[in-house]
Amino acid sequence: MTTTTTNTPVLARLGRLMVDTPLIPLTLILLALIAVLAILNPAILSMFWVGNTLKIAIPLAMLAACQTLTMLTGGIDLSVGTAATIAAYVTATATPLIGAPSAIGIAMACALAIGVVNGIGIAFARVHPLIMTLGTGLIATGCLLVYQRSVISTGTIYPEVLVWLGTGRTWGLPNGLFLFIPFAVLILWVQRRTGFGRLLYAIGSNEAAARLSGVRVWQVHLALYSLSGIIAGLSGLLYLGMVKTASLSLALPLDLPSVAAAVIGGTSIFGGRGGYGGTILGALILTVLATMLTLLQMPEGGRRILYGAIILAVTALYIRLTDRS
Amino acid sequence: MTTTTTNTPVLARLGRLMVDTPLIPLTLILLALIAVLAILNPAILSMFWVGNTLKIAIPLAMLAACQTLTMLTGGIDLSVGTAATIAAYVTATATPLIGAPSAIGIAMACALAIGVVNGIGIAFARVHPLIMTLGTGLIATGCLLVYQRSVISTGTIYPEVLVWLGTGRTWGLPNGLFLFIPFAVLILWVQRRTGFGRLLYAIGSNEAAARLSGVRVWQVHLALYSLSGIIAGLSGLLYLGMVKTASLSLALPLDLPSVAAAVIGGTSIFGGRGGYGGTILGALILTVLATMLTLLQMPEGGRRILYGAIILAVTALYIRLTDRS
Amino acid sequence: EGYKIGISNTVQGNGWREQMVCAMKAEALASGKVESLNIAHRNTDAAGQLEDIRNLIQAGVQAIVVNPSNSEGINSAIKEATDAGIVVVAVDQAVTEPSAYILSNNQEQYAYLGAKWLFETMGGEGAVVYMRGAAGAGADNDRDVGFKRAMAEFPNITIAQEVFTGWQQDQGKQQINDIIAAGVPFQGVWTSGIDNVIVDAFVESGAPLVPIVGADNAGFVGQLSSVEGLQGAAVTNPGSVGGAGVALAIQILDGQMPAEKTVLVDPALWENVTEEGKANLAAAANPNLSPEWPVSVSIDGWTTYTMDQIIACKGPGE
Amino acid sequence: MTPAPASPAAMLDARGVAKNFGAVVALRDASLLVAPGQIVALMGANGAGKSTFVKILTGALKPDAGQVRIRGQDSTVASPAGARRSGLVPVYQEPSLIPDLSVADNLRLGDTPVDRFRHWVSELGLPDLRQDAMIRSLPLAALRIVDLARALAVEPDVLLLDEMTAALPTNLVDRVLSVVRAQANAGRSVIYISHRFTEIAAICDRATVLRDGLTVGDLAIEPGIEDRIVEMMLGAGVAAAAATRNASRSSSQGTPRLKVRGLATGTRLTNVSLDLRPGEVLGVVALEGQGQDELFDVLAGNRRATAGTVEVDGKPMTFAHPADAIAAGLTLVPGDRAHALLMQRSVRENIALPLLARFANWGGISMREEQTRVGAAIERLQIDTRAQGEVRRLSGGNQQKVTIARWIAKGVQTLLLFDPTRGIDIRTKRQIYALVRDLADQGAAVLYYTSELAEVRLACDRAVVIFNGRVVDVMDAADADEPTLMRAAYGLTEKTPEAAGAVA
Ligand SMILES: Nc1ncnc2c1ncn2[C@@H]1O[C@H](COP(=O)(O)OP(=O)(O)OP(=O)(O)O)[C@@H](O)[C@H]1O
Ligand SMILES: Nc1ncnc2c1ncn2[C@@H]1O[C@H](COP(=O)(O)OP(=O)(O)OP(=O)(O)O)[C@@H](O)[C@H]1O
Ligand SMILES: [Mg+2]
Ligand SMILES: [Mg+2]
Repeated sequence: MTTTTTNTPVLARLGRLMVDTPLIPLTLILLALIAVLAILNPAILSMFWVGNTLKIAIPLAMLAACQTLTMLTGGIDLSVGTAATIAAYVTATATPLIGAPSAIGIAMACALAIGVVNGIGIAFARVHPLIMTLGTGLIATGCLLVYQRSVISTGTIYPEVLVWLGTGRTWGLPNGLFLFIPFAVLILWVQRRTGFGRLLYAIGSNEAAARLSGVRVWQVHLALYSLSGIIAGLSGLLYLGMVKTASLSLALPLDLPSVAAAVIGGTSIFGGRGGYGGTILGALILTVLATMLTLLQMPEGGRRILYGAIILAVTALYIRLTDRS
Repeated sequence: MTTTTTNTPVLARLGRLMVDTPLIPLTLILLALIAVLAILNPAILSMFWVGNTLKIAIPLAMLAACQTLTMLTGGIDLSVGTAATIAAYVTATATPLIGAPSAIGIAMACALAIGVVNGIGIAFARVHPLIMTLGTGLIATGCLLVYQRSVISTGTIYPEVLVWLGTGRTWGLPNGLFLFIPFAVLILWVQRRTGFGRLLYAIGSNEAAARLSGVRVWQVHLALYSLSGIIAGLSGLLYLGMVKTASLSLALPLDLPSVAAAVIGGTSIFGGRGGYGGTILGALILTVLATMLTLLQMPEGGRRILYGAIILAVTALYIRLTDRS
Repeated sequence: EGYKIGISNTVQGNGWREQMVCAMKAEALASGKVESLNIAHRNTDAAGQLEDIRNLIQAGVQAIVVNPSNSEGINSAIKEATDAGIVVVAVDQAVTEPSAYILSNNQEQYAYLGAKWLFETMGGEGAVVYMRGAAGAGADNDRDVGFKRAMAEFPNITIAQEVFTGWQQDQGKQQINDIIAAGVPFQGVWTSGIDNVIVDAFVESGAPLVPIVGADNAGFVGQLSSVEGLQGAAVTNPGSVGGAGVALAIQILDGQMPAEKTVLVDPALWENVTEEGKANLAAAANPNLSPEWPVSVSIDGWTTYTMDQIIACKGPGE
Repeated sequence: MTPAPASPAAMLDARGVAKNFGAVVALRDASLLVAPGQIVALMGANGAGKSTFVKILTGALKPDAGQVRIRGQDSTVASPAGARRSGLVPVYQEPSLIPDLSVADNLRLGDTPVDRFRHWVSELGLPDLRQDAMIRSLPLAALRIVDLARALAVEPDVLLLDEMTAALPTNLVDRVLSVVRAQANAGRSVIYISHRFTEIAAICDRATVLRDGLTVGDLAIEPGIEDRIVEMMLGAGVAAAAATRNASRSSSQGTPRLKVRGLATGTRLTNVSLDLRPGEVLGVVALEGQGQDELFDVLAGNRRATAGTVEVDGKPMTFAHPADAIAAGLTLVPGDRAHALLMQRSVRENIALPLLARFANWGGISMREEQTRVGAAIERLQIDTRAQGEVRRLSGGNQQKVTIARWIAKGVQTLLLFDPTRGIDIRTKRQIYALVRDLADQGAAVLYYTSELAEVRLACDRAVVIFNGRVVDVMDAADADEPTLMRAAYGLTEKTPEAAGAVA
């Protein structure tokens, strides 16, 4: 009888480590990027820079929470950018008319409505989430244009609390963390320690089996996409406070990066695998990467090439390391 | 023994008809839209209008072929708009320097290169097609920007054959059909009557099973995405002849409609189901829909709302009719 | 020892904006007073532009010429810059921050001038196809005001169809094709700069030509003198305001303050009906330019570079 | 048929249940009566409608017609959750666990009492199952046990077991049978579906027989009843075709088609050597998880060996991909048909798949030739093609036949069959034995793993027994009665590795 050699190759062992604790390699990638930055420009690593990076990463990480949760079920939510933009735009333009609290209330109701419509289409009409959320995104943009025509002359006000959250600092760190840390803890708890979180994994992993175990899949979808709408609305408010601009395309450029953050963070687009911890690191990695490309003084063409190439490389590396079972 | 009542509900019977011959309901939807158009403006139903609609639908239908084929395997190709744009831009700007044949050759090589890179990433690095094609799209756009800086003052020429294909008419019908009809016949034949086509369905329904039957899945992915790149390049050339503008975002707005055309045409985004016949009808439906919205004198907001709503309604209806049981 | 100037632009890959950036580079080079240009030229939104401007401040530039993505969104960064003693000139579109200088094309006048010519050419009555730009964009709103002002002066003019081209050539072409095919009666077309494809659509479909007003893009200007039977007018909307912005910034750095904080460049109209108009067109036509570039590559009294310099698109030190 | 007498004592009483799937009539008029403390066997050929019946009873499908009474009360069970509230708990034929969750999370999902679950798991023979194990990492047999233990932990009034034992090795089957019997003795009712008469005879009280969606009989289980049940299941006349035992004539001369030496991979397969000759059917017997899965995977090119050699017709081979194995003539029918089938494609496409796999065959398909080949394979395996548009609509047994038909159409040299009669009815089983024999007579070599020990004598010439990743015994099929195989499978009669390896 031959003895099986137990000295497995290093790559495979590393792979196993990553499957068990996927946050480690992501942290390593993040640190490596920061190291590259520090070499490029040693002066950069200040408290100010850290605070600034966190500030920019927060809205992205929040929108990426929507992607993480929906991707766990095998879905995706490409309407988050629109929902965030609408929440921001409505808040800024309605505040002069009806005051900040009501304006924020209405804005969040709009974001929730988008989520509910997504949920209904996905849960009952069984439209694929990609199509459904693109469709509602289109419809919602249309509504925003109609709305914009009707409020064109009232001017904009940015509620102070949002400005404080978006631009203020406390001990050098952005106030946005006062919103984000409880938010992240909540999402991690929901995902790991609640029945709802478990159902997300269950549906993404085997919807038929979940159904046979008595799960009412439509309830989960409805709740999930509504939650996603609310999170998107919240991110929009924070972003408004940060940018202090009510534009019709405010958060739209964050749609694809939010998907990228979740994917880099190790959430599978096929459903059933991943988690929000990795996503947060993914958002930080993307933000640091963007800073790096700016510092490199790359022309736009080069920036895009590098950005795309690095995202693909990180994704491929991660797959290579974790998927060789 | 109880007799089972055999009078099945109408909806279910209609559903069965649609599963068997999915082209019938799509044709009905198309005819219904045309009927609405004719009511809105009876003058419209001219030969000129038919030719015009076909002309506009052709590039969309060609790009949607890329989506159909990749979606059959459970993939998607979101780099087609970029590949088409690059092919068009390179042709227009390189023709003054090296003549049309070489320029077209280089342009098609660029489009093919994008497809090959997609294929490699998906086949070997096992990156999800959504991420991979978005990534190469980003990189390719970057390359285009770099290229554009180097040719800024050379001017543009549109090769005559492309202009003839894109804008000419023969017996009232657009010359683009001389390219498109053989193309569509070829794609339908590939999809239904070739081993390659069967393998697309096989991989989309159960990749592991295809592998166990001896299919080298990477070969199929590589060939598929390369083919997709070539088709996208070809569509770009045709589109260039049609629009006669070399812009950096020429065909990008067609990315999402090409997906929508395939989905409306009944191809499943999960893989394994659908076909190009439906996609062609889907492209026609979208084109007629756009005309209708133009004629309705909708303001932009209303247009988007209606466009999104109709796409969702058609998709949901189709799912409802075909997927019950 | 020259000046160090920063540039911030948020739209890329559009002929008009390319010309703007090339004009900035050419003017900096031609002035001989600029040591280096620091260019942030990418597709982004207000948030990204805020970041770009802060990076420029950190890089230590003495002046920033910016095409603002939005009239309010970047005010905070502009304030930071002017507080730090940096001269800020906004070109093309206005900003509401009072410490910035503004040098822009007069968009309201742009629309008014073209519409007025069109309505007069139509004999003061008939229906017009109104092809706007991108819904919600600042310049589009300003142009709409001008267009409506002209409409008010011609009570017998109606709008046959109002569409948004999104400033996309293909979309505009599809829309005009639909309108022609649908048989909607109209006697004129006003477009917000998507022009040569509109003429193409008429020619390709064999539909009778009507008067068309567009911008001074090279392609359209060429068509105005070459297409048989076409009556039309090009309204200038020079991308070279970028060059003018740089010139203004240099003047200010040299210590010559302008009288007003806001300088509007008024458009000119070149039609192909009168001899004078034809001469203007012939003078402006330039086959070397990309059809998407405006032919008005310079602005009298502001820019000092030559045609070759702007086409070469090289800044100081390149 | 005679309606069952209305019995107030009935636990479950279903009558006139009908269900159509489009044009396919799955159930025409099915009835079932179960008293408390009874185990009722639900019998029927492949496609008779058993699984459909179970799904209707437990609310996973809605019937088109029919009436179900539970404890004498009219009841409409609208969902699996509702069925559970009424005391009906199923174990479906497909494992209904979530692959990406751990065992513990799966239990929480269904509100299963954990303590009782633990009790049942160890009672059923898996005492060291880890609660934090991911479902996707467990073998099929363990999943079935988890499924059953989960159902038992709810303490149901009626337990419905749909081919629960088909994928289980013999030792676990025995545990399951005794647990089920004990449940009935404690006053609970059980509906038991299996294609194995030994199991039916061992524990069931009555049998209800379905044929083509119709309940055709309801009889008490007593010695000698087997033939009557078979006759009812299949219709008169068919049952007579008894299996003909094949003469064992393994030839020990000539180059073996397949020569395996010292094969090892992973932790389970440590050292297997065997020879397989043309014209031979070599049985493989092993308890769950002794390395047989890995052995078949390596031979099919689905997994790489870490040690050992494989020779095909005397030439050493290494397979990096299933395509390599297929090129060398080795074709696998996997144990889990979900790994083999394109569920949403037609029977024809499924069968033709291997014909198109190679790059050289990517071009145009000759539809006529394909039709001939596929038709012949369907004919040979007597696949019920009523629902051939999509394989997922076939009954389990017919799906299994498709996985075999594929290789018949392609032409076989060496067939690796992993439990090919899993879930297949008695008639088809006999057809498959005959088919395997036919193939061998035509010069094919067959490696035949089976979890049903009695099959060795019915289908094989010789058998190797694998225990702990190595061959521990080799015997002639004639000597391979169940007790002998069982002892060998437990490693009790292990020969020295050399001896076993040499004779294999
Ligand atoms: N979803 C479905 N769509 C169409 N036909 C179906 C569907 N499910 C089952 N059938 C058909 O219903 C009939 C009965 O199937 P069922 O699975 O109940 O049989 P069974 O008795 O369990 O067979 P087996 O022993 O093979 O599992 C078969 O002919 C099958 O093809
Ligand atoms: N995908 C699978 N591959 C292999 N075995 C399976 C699979 N799914 C279920 N089984 C096992 O095979 C047995 C038979 O399943 P099948 O679907 O055939 O049941 P059935 O329809 O009641 O029976 P029959 O197929 O005889 O009509 C089940 O008890 C189950 O343990
Ligand atoms: Mg069954
Ligand atoms: Mg079955």
